Amino acid sequence: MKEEDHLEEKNPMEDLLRMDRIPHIWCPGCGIGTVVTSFAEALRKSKIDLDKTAIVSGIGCTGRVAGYVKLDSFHTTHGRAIPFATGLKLANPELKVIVFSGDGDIAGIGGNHFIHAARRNMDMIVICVNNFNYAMTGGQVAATTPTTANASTAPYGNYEYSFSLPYLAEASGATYVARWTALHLRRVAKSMQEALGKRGFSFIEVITPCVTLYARRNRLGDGLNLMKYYYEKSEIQHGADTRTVDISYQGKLIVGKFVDKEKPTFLDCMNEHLGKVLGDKYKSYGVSHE
Amino acid sequence: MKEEDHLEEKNPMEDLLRMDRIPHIWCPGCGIGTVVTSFAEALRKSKIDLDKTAIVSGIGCTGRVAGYVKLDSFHTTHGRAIPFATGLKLANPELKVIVFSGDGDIAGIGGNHFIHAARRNMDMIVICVNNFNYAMTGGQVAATTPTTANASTAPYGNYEYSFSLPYLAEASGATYVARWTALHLRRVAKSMQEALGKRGFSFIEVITPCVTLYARRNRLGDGLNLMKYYYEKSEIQHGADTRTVDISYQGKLIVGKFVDKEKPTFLDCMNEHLGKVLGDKYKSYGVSHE
Amino acid sequence: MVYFGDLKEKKGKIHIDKDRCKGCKFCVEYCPKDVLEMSEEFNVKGYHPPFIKNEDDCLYCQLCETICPEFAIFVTLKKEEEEGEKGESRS
Amino acid sequence: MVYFGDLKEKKGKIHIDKDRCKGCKFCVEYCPKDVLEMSEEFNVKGYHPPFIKNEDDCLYCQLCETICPEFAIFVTLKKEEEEGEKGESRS
Amino acid sequence: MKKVKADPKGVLTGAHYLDGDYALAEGALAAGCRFFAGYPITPSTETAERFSERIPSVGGVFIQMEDEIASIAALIGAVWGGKKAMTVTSGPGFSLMMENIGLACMMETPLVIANVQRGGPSTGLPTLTGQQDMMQVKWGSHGDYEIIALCPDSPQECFDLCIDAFNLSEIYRVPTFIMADECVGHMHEKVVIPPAEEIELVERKWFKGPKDKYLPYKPDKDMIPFMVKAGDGHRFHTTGLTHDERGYPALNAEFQEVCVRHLVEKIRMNADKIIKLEEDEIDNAEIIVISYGITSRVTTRAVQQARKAGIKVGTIRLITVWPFPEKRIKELAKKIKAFVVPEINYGQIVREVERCVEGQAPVIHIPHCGGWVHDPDEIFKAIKEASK
Amino acid sequence: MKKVKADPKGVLTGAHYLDGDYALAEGALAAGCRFFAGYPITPSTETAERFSERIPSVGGVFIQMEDEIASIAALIGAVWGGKKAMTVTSGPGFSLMMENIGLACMMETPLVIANVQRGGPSTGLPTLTGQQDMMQVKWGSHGDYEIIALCPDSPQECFDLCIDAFNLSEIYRVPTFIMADECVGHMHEKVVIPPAEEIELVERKWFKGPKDKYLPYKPDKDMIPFMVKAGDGHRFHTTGLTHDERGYPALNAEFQEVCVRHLVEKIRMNADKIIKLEEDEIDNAEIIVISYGITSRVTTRAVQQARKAGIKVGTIRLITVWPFPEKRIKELAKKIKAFVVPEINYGQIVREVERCVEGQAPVIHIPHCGGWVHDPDEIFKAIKEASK
Amino acid sequence: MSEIRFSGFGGQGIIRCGLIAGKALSLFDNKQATMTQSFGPEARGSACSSQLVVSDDRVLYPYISAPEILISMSQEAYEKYEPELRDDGILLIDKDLVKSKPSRGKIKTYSVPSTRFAEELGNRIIANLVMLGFFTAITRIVSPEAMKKALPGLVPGRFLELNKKAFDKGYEYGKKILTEEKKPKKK
Amino acid sequence: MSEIRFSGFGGQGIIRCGLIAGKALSLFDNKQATMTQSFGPEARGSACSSQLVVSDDRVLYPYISAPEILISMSQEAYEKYEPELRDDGILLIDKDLVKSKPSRGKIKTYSVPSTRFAEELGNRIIANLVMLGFFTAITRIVSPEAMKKALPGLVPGRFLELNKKAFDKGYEYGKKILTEEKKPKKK
Ligand SMILES: Cc1ncc(C[n+]2csc(CCOP(=O)(O)OP(=O)(O)O)c2C)c(N)n1
Ligand SMILES: Cc1ncc(C[n+]2csc(CCOP(=O)(O)OP(=O)(O)O)c2C)c(N)n1
Ligand code: SF4
Ligand code: SF4
Ligand code: SF4
Ligand code: SF4
Ligand code: SF4
Ligand code: SF4
Ligand SMILES: [Mg+2]
Ligand SMILES: [Mg+2]
Repeated sequence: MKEEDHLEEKNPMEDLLRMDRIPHIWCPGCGIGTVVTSFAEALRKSKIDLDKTAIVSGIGCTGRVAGYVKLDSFHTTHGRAIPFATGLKLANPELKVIVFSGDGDIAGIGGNHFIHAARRNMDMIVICVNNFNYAMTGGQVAATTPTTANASTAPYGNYEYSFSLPYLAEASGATYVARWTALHLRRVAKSMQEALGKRGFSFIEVITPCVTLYARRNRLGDGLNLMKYYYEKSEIQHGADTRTVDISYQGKLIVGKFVDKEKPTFLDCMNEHLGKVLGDKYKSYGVSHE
Repeated sequence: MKEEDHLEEKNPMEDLLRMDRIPHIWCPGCGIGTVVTSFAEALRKSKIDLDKTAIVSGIGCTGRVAGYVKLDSFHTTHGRAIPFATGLKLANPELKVIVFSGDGDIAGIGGNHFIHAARRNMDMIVICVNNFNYAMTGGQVAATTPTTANASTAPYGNYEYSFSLPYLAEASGATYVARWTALHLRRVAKSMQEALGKRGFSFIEVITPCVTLYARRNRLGDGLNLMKYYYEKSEIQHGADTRTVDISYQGKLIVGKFVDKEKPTFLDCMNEHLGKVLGDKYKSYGVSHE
Repeated sequence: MVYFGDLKEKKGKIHIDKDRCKGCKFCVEYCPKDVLEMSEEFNVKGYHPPFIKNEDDCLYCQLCETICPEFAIFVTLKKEEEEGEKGESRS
Repeated sequence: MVYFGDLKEKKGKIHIDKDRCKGCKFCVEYCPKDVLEMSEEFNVKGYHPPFIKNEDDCLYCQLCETICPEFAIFVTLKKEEEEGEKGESRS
Repeated sequence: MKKVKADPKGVLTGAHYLDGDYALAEGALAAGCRFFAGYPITPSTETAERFSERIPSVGGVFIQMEDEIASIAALIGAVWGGKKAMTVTSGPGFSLMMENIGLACMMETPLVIANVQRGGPSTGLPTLTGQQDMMQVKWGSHGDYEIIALCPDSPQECFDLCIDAFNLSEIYRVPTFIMADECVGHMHEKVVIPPAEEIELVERKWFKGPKDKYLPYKPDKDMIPFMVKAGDGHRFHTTGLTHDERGYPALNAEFQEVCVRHLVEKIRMNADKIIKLEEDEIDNAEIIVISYGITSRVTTRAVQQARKAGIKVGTIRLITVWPFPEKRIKELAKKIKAFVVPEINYGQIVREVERCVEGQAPVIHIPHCGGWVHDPDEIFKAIKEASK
Repeated sequence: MKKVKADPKGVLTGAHYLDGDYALAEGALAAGCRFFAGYPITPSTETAERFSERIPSVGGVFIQMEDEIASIAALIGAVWGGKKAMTVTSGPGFSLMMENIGLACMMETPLVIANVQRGGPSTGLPTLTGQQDMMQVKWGSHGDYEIIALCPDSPQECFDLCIDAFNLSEIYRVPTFIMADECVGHMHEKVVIPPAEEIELVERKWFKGPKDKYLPYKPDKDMIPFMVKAGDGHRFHTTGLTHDERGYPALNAEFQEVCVRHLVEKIRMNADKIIKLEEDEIDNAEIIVISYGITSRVTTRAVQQARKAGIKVGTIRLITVWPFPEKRIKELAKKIKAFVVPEINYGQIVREVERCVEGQAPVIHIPHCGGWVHDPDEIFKAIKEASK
Repeated sequence: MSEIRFSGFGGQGIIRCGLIAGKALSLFDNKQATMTQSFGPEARGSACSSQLVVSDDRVLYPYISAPEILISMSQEAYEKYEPELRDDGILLIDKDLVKSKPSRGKIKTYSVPSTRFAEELGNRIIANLVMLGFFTAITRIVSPEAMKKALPGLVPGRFLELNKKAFDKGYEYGKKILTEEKKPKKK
Repeated sequence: MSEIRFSGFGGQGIIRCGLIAGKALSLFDNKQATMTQSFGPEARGSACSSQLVVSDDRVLYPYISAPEILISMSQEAYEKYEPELRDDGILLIDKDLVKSKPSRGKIKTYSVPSTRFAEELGNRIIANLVMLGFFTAITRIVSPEAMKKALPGLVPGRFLELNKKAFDKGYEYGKKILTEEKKPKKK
């Protein structure tokens, strides 16, 4: 309490984060916290009503994000953040719903929900922190681990092909798709802000250092090294064809905003279609009648 | 028994089908049986060792296929044919493994396994009978139901977007992707034969009439009408960009072989990679050493 | 009961297991030579199976065999000609 | 314990909560004006937090605030200037 | 507990000829359920079909999800979004829901799940009846928890218990299950739906205090914490991890004791209030037949026979199966010559009976493999045997 | 039952300092397991990690699947492909596996699943111990079935029981479970791995008859049908539906009775052969403490204390928890003053004890919420209380 | 208590027969009627049936074992279900689609050209309604008024009148047969 | 029976200390040693510890409650765990990283500049081995031979010699301290 007296102004994060839970659990040098600050910046700049904004996470290091962000926040089960968010959004359409979770959570166990929510153009923003491994459980290989990279369950190096998440997202129907590295601070925030200002299924992949596991096992140095490394390997190609943006172990990282289009959301479609078929009998759902 | 005496030669299907289980459960006019005959033709023509060929189905009308084909055959759980087949193939790499199942099974509940098996380029052939609905359970809406088409859980017409399965398959990593209608008898068989002659993850979608549910509910006539209808709506575009082949309710059906490329399979990658890293200590798996 | 066409010596033979038939008409409709026709008679299941109207025209293309969803028709060939891509016009 | 730089009247002020710091050096490394530097001192957690080397150079771009994964630095501005896209050069 | 009248919009007042599945959908709509997420599976799909048909005119959402896991996850989300929500399934889908049923318990989320049971295990007998998931509903998810499970014996009761289920789930903030069976789910009978004003509903236990004072897991006097919905400015947190009353993760044995004991005790300590039994001629019974669901109807026929034969038989129909009526069974065990327990499985609820009877009287199980109901004669014979 | 010696390739003979998870992997390799499909989850992941490290030099496949459902499905496939196969998981993953555990039961597929239990429900206490899935392993999938479940109390026993589990699964063609707990899974102790020739394995019950005469579900004299693998020319069929001995769907009550009763009886009727208990000073015990897993070690300390205090305490350690040793408990119930049952849950296996004791003696449960083990004093106090 | 089975093949509206009769009895004739049907793949494309158990009190056993009334609209269904009909039961068949064997015991057989009548009325699809009318007349287990009241909601609104017509056709035909049956006695 | 806790912060090789000592005791010194550690997010980046319960017989209670030996390689760990140390326990600390309070009861405190020694040997990372050597010398609970035999497999092969050197360094330092401790008595 006394320390607070010294502060002439309060940390602007205080409105956005649960300061009573800081320090967070993330390792020194982990990039997840940085993605969260970008998110906080996006929230602030977008000027959306934070009381009407909800965040849903699955399980994982990244999955802990929901616990630190001072919104209505849900820490669900591994892989199920998206269907949880679907229910949340449909039950209360006035909410802005953000799913913030890890690559394993969203594209590993949760892959089916990911593609189906994208297909439905469910109105939500999915922020996926891709640290190329299952960090929370100790650095196992993931569907995003670049081929040849080391992981605890790929002790001789990964020999599986990895997903290109932007490609998968677009093929499934996402209307906004972007990829950045965590160090693209402002661009990450800007993408998030754009997505917050849009309706439909938005997907933002943020390549982020996992210093304790991925970096250590692959001898990629500390968090700072890896932050820098990803950044330096990146090349901005806005509007790049998502078929061309796959990631190889030490290769170039194509980043940028790849897709940004308009398409009616699930609820738009439902209301429009039922309105057309049922006529006046049907009252648009989620549009305030009261 | 007596009837058999009248036959001078036996039904060539007898080697390939479990005739003791015929009549099958499919409705009069259902196209699944026709896809099976095309498959039988492909099996016959490909001259592969049928004792080393296994078929795996999930649950659904199409899921019953495994029960009628006289191969080592597995009728698993809904959506899990692909991971089951993965285990089967990896345990006994000399097997040719075919997954034969419905659209709901493969792209609905089983979607995650589908994209991950494609990602791994798991050596198997996935034949998906797309009848645009969940038939076995009574004609519910599916992830493949064209927008506006009717289904028992979309009683006023479907207002969701539907997957374009070839696009999804390619984006996930499939090395062979084709689509036909059931009436493209020989082309279906030929695609299957091509896939049987290939290694890697092959995906063949066959648009097939469900006469009892989809056709009836959408007033599309009987099985014959629908067979014809799909066929007539189809347009062969070999090598078409899979991004352009989505299906709309009464629209054109783009069919053809869209993707056909070579890429090491999961086991190829494993053997090559471990061989490289571990050197002589490592003995290639699934390659006969005995 | 198995039904099959008349047995004049031909390049092959069409076999119809009429009790297997569920009367979908696929074979009749898609036979390129109009060899088959639906009969008036009912089979044990209560469906009208096809009968062979004019086997003389038959190409033994086996399309009827491949299209029949009930495995109720098959065509046997005198010589081993199954390899060709007959009936491709239809497919 | 909260640490902050010297309080000369400036466009803004950098606040460092040094006990929150986990010593990742992100802020030091990416400050465009080299305002920050890691100190030798340990914080309660046993990490070296940064200190403000020369606030005079500070642009108040808030990059340090956005990059800090521990929410340990923040910058307050005299005028409401948060709207701009400062520090974009880095992103 | 605040009681309110049903919203007439959802209530199809009148006499109808419905099967159990349809009646479940009507019950849900009458109970104010406005969100349904599901995945087709025989023999429960008709509930989803009817809901999808009716909801556009009532106002709400039906969504067919990509699988059962997504369905239950969406349900939990929807409840935290402020709606009453339901799903239906059968064995295979029920098994898939297990993990997220645990989440619903941990987050103390009121919702209703109906399992229209078919023959198992695995795909089993998809279209035929069974009562084989009765232990699963209590034990199928990992960890310690308690739930409420009700068993309807008719389409009418599918309607009635669906309303009860919603009410109980709201009172105790607990997932509540309707363990129907294919026979009841697929039989058509007369179902009378009362006028809305005769349907009493329990309103969600809304938190009315200041926005920043909300503690999602602080038990109220009645043990049950208050609820809010997302979007109301409370900025609350909830997690499937062991948590404190703020809903923050608290990962040690101390908080585990508080958090999980609460989940268990809020049901165990209120068991008497929750449990609903239908007892018949218990008072001077020598034999008591305990049954539930469709089996209790078949039992009644056997019992009529037995009574005609002069045997003093009482019956207990378990409307609530979980929490199990331990106290009542223990009480009766002392007075009774034998218990007879027919159920369509190889011995599930009978184990609870055995446990509670504590050897005071023989417990005779009449198993049935599933796919059909018991032959009343078989039950009659067992009663006769027991009465000797 | 054909017994063979272990293949030396997989056996890391010698003394090692291993945790329970690693020991499980070594047990599997020694038992001839050559296929592992899994998905990471604390506190079981180390088993997968070790298997992935060891298998390339042994010959076999490790694959990390996209989730636990895929893992268990792949396992079943791999077994039908001819391999011995295993997976490990913990609560949340275990819940997800439930549907396909039913498939494994229905297809009578021998395989081994280890659940290294952590605190639940839901995500609960991911890194801390629990014994809360003990009923789930028996009841977690829909429908009637029986399984075998073993509980190791040390890394050494993780190794030993893993071999037993593979053997039992092959003998009875049934999924067999190792219900470890985080404490045992994560503790390092000395593990002695014997030479391969001292490890006795049960060979799969291979069918040797003519190719077209194979009936996958025709029980042999010992009730257990023969197995084949895909690729050997039998062209067999198997399904999760109720089936006849050919493995063809047979969807009616008659076949359900044959098919499912068989699944249940092959275990129930062989229970005496399957069950392994460790009994200590039972003969003139007044109090018997029943426990399993890590709790039995803590119990031993309490029992030592009690014996010092002059109380006649015997112990039963349940090495096999399922099938539950009904007969033995019933037998002892008559002679004993009281049973004490400590377990790290709010009452699971104690219910079985209660059921079997049939009121012949009080059964005192010592619950523990999870996240830690019992304080031996607590157990001692309960023993003292019981002995009064 | 009565047990009734409607049978035929898929697409003939056999389930609907059970539904209409069950609804009529339950809602308008003060009876308790439980209707069940066979589901599943087995039910596809082959014999199809719906069963009614009718009682003044609550129906306890939901399935039928020995119906006293069997309605068969296809040969296959007839072959399959005839054996279970009670010795003193009533058999109603479609004259053109079912060839019945000489009846056993005291079974009374009545036939109606329901499909032909339906075709005459313009649509085969309403053969089931002709049969229901016939059934109502012959068995007198349910009142014709109740049956007609039961139709709305169970037949498409635009076909309601046609369905009623079909019902009447069958009903009248049944009445006639009954009268004729009595006539011979006079002789 | 003894209870031992190694503590420090993540990355110092604290778990490895437990593993090496446990292995040495269990495999080469004929003791039974059960090693446990804290897992979980809580263990990240802050105090980290591994525990050993050592006994001639089977270890029954796997956790420690009142260790007689506490090794602390960070201030935070020291602050956290010191209170649980037995009144007659032994405390081993890194001289440079931990500032200990005046010791309570009969606790004996020994300190070693393990990190400094390790740096002198060329790598901070082996400070834990220095500490282990020191621990071995001071506590005499495990033999130095056993400890060295335990190293292979637990430290990277190419660093084996370096690790041994670090161990020796700590061990010698401990020996010296003990001798010195005796010396004053002579005075
Ligand atoms: C059903 C289930 N399976 C497995 C786990 C264990 N688990 C927790 S987090 C995690 C992986 C997280 O990886 P990712 O989503 O990439 O997040 P990260 O930790 O890398 O940020 C896993 C497998 C779980 N909690 N639930
Ligand atoms: C876990 C689970 N959920 C639901 C079902 C019910 N079910 C059986 S088949 C099926 C749909 C089949 O649809 P599709 O795969 O398209 O096959 P089709 O019948 O159309 O050929 C469903 C939902 C099931 N068996 N298991
Ligand atoms: S383990 Fe990796 S992802 Fe997780 S907090 Fe540490 S650095 Fe970040
Ligand atoms: S329901 Fe449809 S898909 Fe299924 S068998 Fe009948 S026609 Fe074919
Ligand atoms: S073989 Fe060809 S031509 Fe002959 S009947 Fe069949 S389809 Fe017609
Ligand atoms: S295709 Fe087969 S089922 Fe169809 S009409 Fe011809 S013979 Fe009959
Ligand atoms: S505000 Fe900008 S210039 Fe100033 S210290 Fe921070 S990063 Fe450096
Ligand atoms: S970025 Fe934050 S945590 Fe990192 S050194 Fe700077 S103040 Fe410390
Ligand atoms: Mg990750
Ligand atoms: Mg389908």
